[in-house]
Amino acid sequence: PGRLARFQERIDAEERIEPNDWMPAAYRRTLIRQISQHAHSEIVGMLPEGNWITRAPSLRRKAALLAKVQDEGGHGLYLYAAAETLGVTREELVDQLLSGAAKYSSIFNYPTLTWADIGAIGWLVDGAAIMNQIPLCRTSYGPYARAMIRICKEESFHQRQGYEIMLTLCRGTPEQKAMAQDALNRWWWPALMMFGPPDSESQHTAQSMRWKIKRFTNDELRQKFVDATVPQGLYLGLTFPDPDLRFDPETGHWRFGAIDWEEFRRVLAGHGPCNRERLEARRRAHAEGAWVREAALANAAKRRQRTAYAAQRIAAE
Amino acid sequence: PGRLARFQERIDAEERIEPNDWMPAAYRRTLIRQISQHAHSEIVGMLPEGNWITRAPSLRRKAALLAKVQDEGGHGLYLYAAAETLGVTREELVDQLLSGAAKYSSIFNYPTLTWADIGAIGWLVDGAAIMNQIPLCRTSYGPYARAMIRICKEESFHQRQGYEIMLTLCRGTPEQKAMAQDALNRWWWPALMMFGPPDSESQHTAQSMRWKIKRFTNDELRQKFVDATVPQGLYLGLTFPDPDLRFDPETGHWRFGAIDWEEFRRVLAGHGPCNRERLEARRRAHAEGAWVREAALANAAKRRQRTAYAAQRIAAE
Amino acid sequence: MTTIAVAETPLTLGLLRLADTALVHSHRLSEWCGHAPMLEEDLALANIALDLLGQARALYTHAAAVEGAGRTEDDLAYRRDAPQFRNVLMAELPRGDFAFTILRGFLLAAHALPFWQATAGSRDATLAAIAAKAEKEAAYHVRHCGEWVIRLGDGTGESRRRMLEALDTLWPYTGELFEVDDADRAVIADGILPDPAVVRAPWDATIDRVFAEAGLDRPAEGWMQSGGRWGRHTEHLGHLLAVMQHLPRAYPDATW
Amino acid sequence: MTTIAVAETPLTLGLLRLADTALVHSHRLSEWCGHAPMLEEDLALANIALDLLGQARALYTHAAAVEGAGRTEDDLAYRRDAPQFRNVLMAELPRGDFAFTILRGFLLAAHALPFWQATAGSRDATLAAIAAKAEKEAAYHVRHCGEWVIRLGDGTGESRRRMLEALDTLWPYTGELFEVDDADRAVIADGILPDPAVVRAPWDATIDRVFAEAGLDRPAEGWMQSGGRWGRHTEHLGHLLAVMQHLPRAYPDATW
Repeated sequence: PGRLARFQERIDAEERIEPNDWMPAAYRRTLIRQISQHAHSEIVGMLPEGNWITRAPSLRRKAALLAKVQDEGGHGLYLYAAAETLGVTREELVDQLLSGAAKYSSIFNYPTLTWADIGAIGWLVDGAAIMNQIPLCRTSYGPYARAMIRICKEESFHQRQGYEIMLTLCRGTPEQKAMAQDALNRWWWPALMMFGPPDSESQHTAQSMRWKIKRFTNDELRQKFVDATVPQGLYLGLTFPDPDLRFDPETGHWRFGAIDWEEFRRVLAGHGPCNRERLEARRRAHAEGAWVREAALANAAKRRQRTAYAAQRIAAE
Repeated sequence: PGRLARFQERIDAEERIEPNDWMPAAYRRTLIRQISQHAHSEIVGMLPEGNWITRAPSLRRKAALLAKVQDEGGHGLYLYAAAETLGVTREELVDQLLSGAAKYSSIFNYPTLTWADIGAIGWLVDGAAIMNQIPLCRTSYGPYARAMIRICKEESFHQRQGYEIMLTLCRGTPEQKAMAQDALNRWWWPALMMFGPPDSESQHTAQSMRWKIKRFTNDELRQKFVDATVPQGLYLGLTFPDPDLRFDPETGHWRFGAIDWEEFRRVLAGHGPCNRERLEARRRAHAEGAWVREAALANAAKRRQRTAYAAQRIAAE
Repeated sequence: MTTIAVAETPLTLGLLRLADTALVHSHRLSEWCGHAPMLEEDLALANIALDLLGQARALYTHAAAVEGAGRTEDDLAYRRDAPQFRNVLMAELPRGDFAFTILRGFLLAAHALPFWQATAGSRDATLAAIAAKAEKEAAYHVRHCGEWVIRLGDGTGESRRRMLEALDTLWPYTGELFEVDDADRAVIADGILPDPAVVRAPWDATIDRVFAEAGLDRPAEGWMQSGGRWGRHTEHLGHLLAVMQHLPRAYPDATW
Repeated sequence: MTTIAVAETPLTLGLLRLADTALVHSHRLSEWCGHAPMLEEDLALANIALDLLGQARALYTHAAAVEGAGRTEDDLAYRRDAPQFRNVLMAELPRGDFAFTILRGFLLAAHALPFWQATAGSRDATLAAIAAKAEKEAAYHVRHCGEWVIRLGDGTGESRRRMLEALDTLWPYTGELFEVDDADRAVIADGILPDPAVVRAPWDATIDRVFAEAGLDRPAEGWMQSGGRWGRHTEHLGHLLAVMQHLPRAYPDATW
């Protein structure tokens, strides 16, 4: 109880909690869940964009996309490392993903159907991710906050790249513009859902806010995202797939229509267009890579043995 | 000895030898080798053409190509059946193919690189096959001769289709014409090699001629093919890749340059562009299909058992 | 211009949905050619692929005639991009193993048979003629694939495991076969295409009969995938079309 | 016109051979993205693919400048058909398993490293600059792939079996790396590209060193596959290009 109060005092004083510091079990659990979920999202998120690497329409775009997907893998690595400081292993976390026990961001259960989707993902999905992540750069757990600083820098680069793809399409041929509009139509609502359920229904928000794991509620972040994104879309000359979208001059906010939470829950429950395929792709990669990981371990053991043997011989001589 | 003489008399009298008739072991062996080699060629021959089914440039061509490759599978079936009348099983023959013990026509160790290759294969490869096969319609072994009659009819249809593809290309855009020329350049010499080594080096010719398994020598058939094909190529406006090719007005034959028998032997020995891949494709299909064949056998056994049980019950009642 | 935009009316859309499904399914079947578990199946799968390809050609030709813009079957097959394709999603899923291929063939044929039977009475005479031929073909597809569903379902442990896995993957794609949108309602009202409701009972009967013999439980009717018929596909169709359309795209001025 | 014909001189041909090899190899590596045996390899293979893609872009841009017909890197990558590609065959073979990918990466890098070292002294200043950068990248590729050749060759029974199988498949494709034709001789004589003979000894040393540690026997120098450098490819390249080039082919008037 004294420890708990002191812990909360440190949090309130904006001190960073570090791996060897005492922390409440629930704080640890919440962080492991959140960080690993974030890591899994980066890994699964490689798949929809990876789908267009071999078909990118120019070498410049191909290089940018390949580098972007590689960055996502890198983010996954930092985040697994941050989670490991809390006393879980990467193997455990990966097993949770593959068994379906751990979640990843539902947005990646939607397919990438045209090249414009690569633009839309960068613009909207990375844009939404950044809104979520910028406050996390000041989150109370040190390793998580430091990982997020690095990640945010790269994500905002990706977001600009995505927007630039959209801009090019919108200034291109009528077919390209139609592709961009179709991508916005498909990705807009799922992007809004990325901020999670409305505050009135969010399970974890209050405690996470107290612990300064979160610093804004889902609805606050969602509104920030809409306010930032709608003017960008209008500049592109695109129409948002929301007849209720309008600017409220009194508050300075863009008001948007009702989100279809039924769809959100359905996709979360496994019934999105790609849930099955995403998990299968990860499982297949893991299963087909088993012999490689075993070989690496076997070789490392042999090398250690040889070194030990050589050391013995030297000692004996 | 008496049997042998009577056998030869029947052959000389142009009688058909049937499965239950007495025949010399060497005759049987030669036929099994030749028929199964022919069957294997049909099966392996499905692969280079199959490579273009998903990329055929019009629906009409796609349908014709798919039907053609299917016909080749059908020819394989007739021929395996003809070989089985000689006392081997299809399983044994397939095992010989997959182990590399049995040969197939070396022409299928060359790759199909452009759509024009589908035309060239029909025109040249099927054209050469027909030259070889028309005399086989009168071969001394009945089941083989009857299979060949059916096969020849379909092959000559394929040959006309192939020539028609070439004609369309040669009357098309400059790129199409160039494709056709390139295909002729690559397929001409391998097609000439399809008739086998020159008579001076052919191991099996003399005995096979006596048994009327063969009715023309390799060189005779090759010359027939050249004489028939060169005018067709000239009509297309194509150039044969042979600077020595010229018409001999005295004999009425087209004289052609020296064949690179070194290449022939090399490809036969396994060093063609696709030997490895062709066999691997067949092995993979066979291995991946094992569970299907087992399931079919298991299901058939269950059905037999049920029928027997039902019959018992009826008998018992 | 190598990519065209078809002016879709309820009728051309209805025809494209049928044609695209037949073409894309035919493509997947043709990928087996030379690689089947036994020679007899190389022939049988090619046969089914050829039947479907023939249906697709007749349907495209009819759609082009109805559109009246001077297009050909090849324009419709080779010059539309993935979002313009109208096939049901099931047809475009990757080839899979033999169990997957056979079960997909069975599910689509079990729908196609009563569908074409009903369409044989269409007020569109061309379509009625196409249906009369397609009906006979579908009957063979149901027979051939149905027999294999039984063999694999009631074969070995492994064949059963694979069949169950295929069923688990494919079942959510069956809902699309019975969807009705405004365009469908228009051609149904005109007596051109049948109401899917008519197809439901014979479909149920075929599925139940074959599954019973195969020892397979029919999955519960849960959530269903959707989208192909209005152009929202899986990630697989784009790759399929890239390969299929390469030559006409690379040489747009050529005839073949 | 969506398909172009490049006027090949010894220099543009030499550049295209290098650029096409880098691009096609990069493509095969990028097919792993998201599917590697461990996350670290997702990153490493993407790294190598990115290096090669960068090399290809610089080489295409230089080739286009040398040709002087106003073409871009993208014209050269996206608007030539398979018979116009000049890459070595090894680069285009299908992705294969991890052993195959790693060994191919090692064999190509073991050649590229001394090749680029020698090319850094080219009389063509642009090419010399490309080589200076590529040399550093190739050194990393040799290290990374070489380490894995050792791990897999001297790992488990299965990893060794797979490595031996990959070696058996790939070795006949190494001969092409050292071929010299008239076009090569012309640019070698001009001091633009190095004589492959110069590359042979360091290549041998790298192969021998890594194979010794991996416990692999170097295959006998037998018959070698050939053809890619003059446009006679395997059946695989056409499929690769159909996918890679689909968008620019489908929308030839668009910029992206």
